[in-house]
Amino acid sequence: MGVMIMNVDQARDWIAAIAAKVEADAETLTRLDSAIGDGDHGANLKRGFAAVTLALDGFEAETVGDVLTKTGATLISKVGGASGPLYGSAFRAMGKALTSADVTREQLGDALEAGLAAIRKLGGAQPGDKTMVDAWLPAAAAFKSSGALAAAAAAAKGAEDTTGLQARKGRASYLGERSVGHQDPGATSTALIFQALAGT
Amino acid sequence: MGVMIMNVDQARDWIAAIAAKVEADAETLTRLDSAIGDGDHGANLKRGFAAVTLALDGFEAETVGDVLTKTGATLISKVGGASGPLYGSAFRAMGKALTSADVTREQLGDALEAGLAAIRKLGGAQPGDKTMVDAWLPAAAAFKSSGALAAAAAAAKGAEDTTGLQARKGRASYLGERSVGHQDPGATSTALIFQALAGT
Amino acid sequence: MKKFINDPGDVVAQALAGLAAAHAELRVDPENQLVVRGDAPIRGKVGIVSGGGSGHEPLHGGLVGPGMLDAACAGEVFTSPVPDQIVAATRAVDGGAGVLHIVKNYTGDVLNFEMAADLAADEKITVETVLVNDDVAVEDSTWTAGRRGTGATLIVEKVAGALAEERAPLADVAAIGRRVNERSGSFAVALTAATTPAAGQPGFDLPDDEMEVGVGIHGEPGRRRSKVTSAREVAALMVEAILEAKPGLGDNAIVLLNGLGGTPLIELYLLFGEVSKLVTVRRSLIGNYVTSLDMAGASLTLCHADDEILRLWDAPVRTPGLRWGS
Amino acid sequence: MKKFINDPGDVVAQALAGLAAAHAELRVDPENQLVVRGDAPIRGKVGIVSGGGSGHEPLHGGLVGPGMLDAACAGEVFTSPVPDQIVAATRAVDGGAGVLHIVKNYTGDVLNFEMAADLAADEKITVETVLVNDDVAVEDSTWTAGRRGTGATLIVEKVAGALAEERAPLADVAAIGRRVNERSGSFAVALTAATTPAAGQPGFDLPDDEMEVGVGIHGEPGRRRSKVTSAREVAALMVEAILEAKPGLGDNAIVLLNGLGGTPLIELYLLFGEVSKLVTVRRSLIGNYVTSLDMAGASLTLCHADDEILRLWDAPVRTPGLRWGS
Ligand SMILES: Nc1ncnc2c1ncn2[C@@H]1O[C@H](COP(=O)(O)OP(=O)(O)O)[C@@H](O)[C@H]1O
Ligand SMILES: Nc1ncnc2c1ncn2[C@@H]1O[C@H](COP(=O)(O)OP(=O)(O)O)[C@@H](O)[C@H]1O
Ligand SMILES: [Mg+2]
Ligand SMILES: [Mg+2]
Ligand SMILES: [Mg+2]
Ligand SMILES: [Mg+2]
Repeated sequence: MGVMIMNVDQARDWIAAIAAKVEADAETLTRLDSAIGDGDHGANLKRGFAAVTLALDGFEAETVGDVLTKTGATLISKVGGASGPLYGSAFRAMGKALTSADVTREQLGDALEAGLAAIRKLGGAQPGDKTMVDAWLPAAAAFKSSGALAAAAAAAKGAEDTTGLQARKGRASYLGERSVGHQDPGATSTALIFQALAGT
Repeated sequence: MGVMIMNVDQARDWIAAIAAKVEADAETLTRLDSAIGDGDHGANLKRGFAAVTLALDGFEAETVGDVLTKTGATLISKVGGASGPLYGSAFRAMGKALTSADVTREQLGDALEAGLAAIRKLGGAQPGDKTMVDAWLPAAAAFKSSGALAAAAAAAKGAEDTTGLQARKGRASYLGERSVGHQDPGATSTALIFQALAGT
Repeated sequence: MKKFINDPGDVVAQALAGLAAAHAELRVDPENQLVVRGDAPIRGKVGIVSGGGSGHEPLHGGLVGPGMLDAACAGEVFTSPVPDQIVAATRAVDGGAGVLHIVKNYTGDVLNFEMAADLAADEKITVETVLVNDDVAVEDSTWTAGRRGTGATLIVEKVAGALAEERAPLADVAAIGRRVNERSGSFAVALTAATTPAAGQPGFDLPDDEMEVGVGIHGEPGRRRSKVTSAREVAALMVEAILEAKPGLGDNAIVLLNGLGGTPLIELYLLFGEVSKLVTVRRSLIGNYVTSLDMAGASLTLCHADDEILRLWDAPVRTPGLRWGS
Repeated sequence: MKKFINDPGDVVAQALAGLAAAHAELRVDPENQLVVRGDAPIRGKVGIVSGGGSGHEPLHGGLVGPGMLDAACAGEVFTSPVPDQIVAATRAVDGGAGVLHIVKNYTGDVLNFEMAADLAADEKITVETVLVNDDVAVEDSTWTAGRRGTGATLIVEKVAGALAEERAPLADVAAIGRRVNERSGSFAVALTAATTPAAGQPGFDLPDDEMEVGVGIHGEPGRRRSKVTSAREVAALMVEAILEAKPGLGDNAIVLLNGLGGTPLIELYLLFGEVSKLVTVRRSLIGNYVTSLDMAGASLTLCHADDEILRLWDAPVRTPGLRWGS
């Protein structure tokens, strides 16, 4: 059994850090979504994580999973759009996987994989389809092999690399070839989630 | 009895000259009307005199009045707006006053006064209300005293002087004080009519 | 200028051709720019004719049909129709009970309808005229052409049309039209200027943070400009302007919250929500009815209704632009 | 950004408050962003629920009423509603005969409605779903999220709503909805981009002489740009795009010539006139119905109707945005 790397308070800190990053970068996310989508990704996540912050305030969590499950359920019921159910399901899946008050790096790594699986199952995206999967997949793998800092770097790189891809899922797919040359907003917000995890 | 100054062919020439001037200056008239009205005065008169040109082509006229009456009736049935009935009635009134094949300067002067009276009766505008009356009135007076060239100059000056006036008739009156500082489009087109008469 | 047109000089006739293709129940004459109820003239029924410049659609051509207009004359964009058209329309709907002309108070409209009424009189058709002048943005004085006819026109047409449908005599139909007009006031605010096909550019320049207050529906600017404010303040401004000019209109009101053409319904409903806090709404109509081409903006019309006006407002109507009841 | 709003963050709820003030016959819940028929649930009648992002008004909230939707869920602007809302609406209209969800094919709408249907199943409510995907501007392949739901949504809602009103069973109501969708195709052209209240500026820049061809209704750009052409050419382009993707839709057609929000009716009628020369029009509807905020532009929807579809299209409907029949 490995070292404990996240307890309930640290889970709360992670979510709070995501909320802060989303708030700070909302305009960037919206701008990216304007270029190849409908220009609401920043507003969607801001609204969602503001609701999560409210929901977690005073919420009694016994396990890391409680925090993440509550986060997921709140995202589902407040965000709407594609990213609401996708991120919501991811956090719910991670929550389900983390049933203790303290979790190890292995457990968190498995949970991140479970989150990815939830996104892929619900959204049906393959790697390379220019979605959040393209940031989450390399990030989860890097986390397992090399930890949170590596995961953050991998997510950022995965997000940047979506620029060259042609979208095959989500609204950006409507643009066909015109989607090439723009970074995917969902992959970009996934990078924020992993940056928050690494504390960067 | 004075000298004959206009016969049927010259009446036709006058109308043709008006049509040409209106065509050339349509954009100016529309621009003036955009500032203090609804931006259609140029289009209105262009449409009207194009129809007049068609109507006079092959039209058998015995008298100067026939030409002017036909002009007026055509303007009434093709222009619409405020200027259609006003100019239409003016030309009809002039036509009624000129019942011979050749007319004298006195007769034409009286006809121009009759045209003015028709405009004033129908539209109810007083001098100084910032309308075509402010060009037509001094022009008709100048024609009587000093002839066509003086009339053209007086009409142009009358039109220019509307710039300082506040409109009390027509659409420009809706702007109240904001109408000051703009030249009246109808007075401007009246100046074209008198320029055409003077052959300038 | 970006518009779905073929030729700036031939917009009205081609739009009427589209109306004809869509509405077989109407007799549309694109060339003479007339729209007539398919079953006109109706024996013993007062015929109702309106018209005006185009660019205000659905007014007037889209309001022809049972319960409203018998005919509409479409002028060029923002230009009143000519007497010939109006006489033709008057003739087409004269069922022996006389014809009512509903005329918006603009010099051009007034003069052309007057001439047409004279010509119709020569043909022994009795014509009465209701002049609509509801726009309180214009002072009603001898120093102006008088108040403009705007949103109340729709209410006058609806109410008079309903009474005519009941075979009321011409004098009564004219009287109710005048009553509606007297009891109505309107005020408009524009966020952008309209672009006519002929001019090809906006009628006035409006900075990115300003609105025209008291604007007209023919592309003419308003009495003043101000900074764009909240919907709440715009609603208050419009209601106050109307009530100051014509006190009491906010009670028992038919409220028309009208879009000028370029403003989406979501904003109109939001604005109506604010208006509804300031007046007593008995009936409401929200949407683009008396428009000014692509102008972004809205007008508010308040009609202080009585029972008779409400009854006639509620009566069935079946036109392309307005339909309810059976 | 010039809009009649109070606060960019609170547009939808406030617009719904306006809808509530205007339409006492509807139960509007601005907070939860729901619009429900006043008499729902109706015992034995299939309930029809739709919804989607706001900014497309009158779709969907303005289409609630007898003969059409039983409830609509309004998401934020251009953002699908959340499962909670959809479940609440489903519950509110379940009269024991099951509930039909009419869902436009966008990832967000599909996922949220799917989750809601699962939750409703937990409550023992039978839900069927009709997915609308009529927009032929998008290739229907595994390489995309599939065709978008646009103008045909209105026809699906009208026709399915009419059949539900006749107390047909859920399977039949779903089947006719799917049939309408299969027999429909749409294509849109934009002259300007929409401005969302949140973004405050147009979703894309479009030069003064260009149009977006194959544009979506959520502010998303189209597949390509071209120079602005004549209405005649735009009509041909739209008709050809639809018929190429789905041959035969131009026969016996219900034609929806829909404004995207900022285009005036005079242009829509003109454009319809051109379309009507290219297809066989059986029924037509012209106006702003499936909009994209203030976007200037138009979409064409062709539905190759059969007798049953025509009969249900003609059936009475009474909603804020669409009403005819008795
Ligand atoms: N099928 C999918 N699978 C995974 N991610 C997806 C899918 N569809 C969309 N996304 C992600 O969602 C992002 C858009 O989210 P958002 O803008 O909030 O929702 P919407 O597209 O409904 O407006 C995209 O940038 C993409 O990363
Ligand atoms: N009552 C009136 N008497 C005289 N001239 C008038 C009157 N009303 C308007 N005019 C003239 O008509 C001109 C406007 O004509 P036009 O633009 O063609 O008509 P409209 O105002 O109906 O659009 C004004 O510039 C003014 O000179
Ligand atoms: Mg988006
Ligand atoms: Mg004018
Ligand atoms: Mg005019
Ligand atoms: Mg969205």
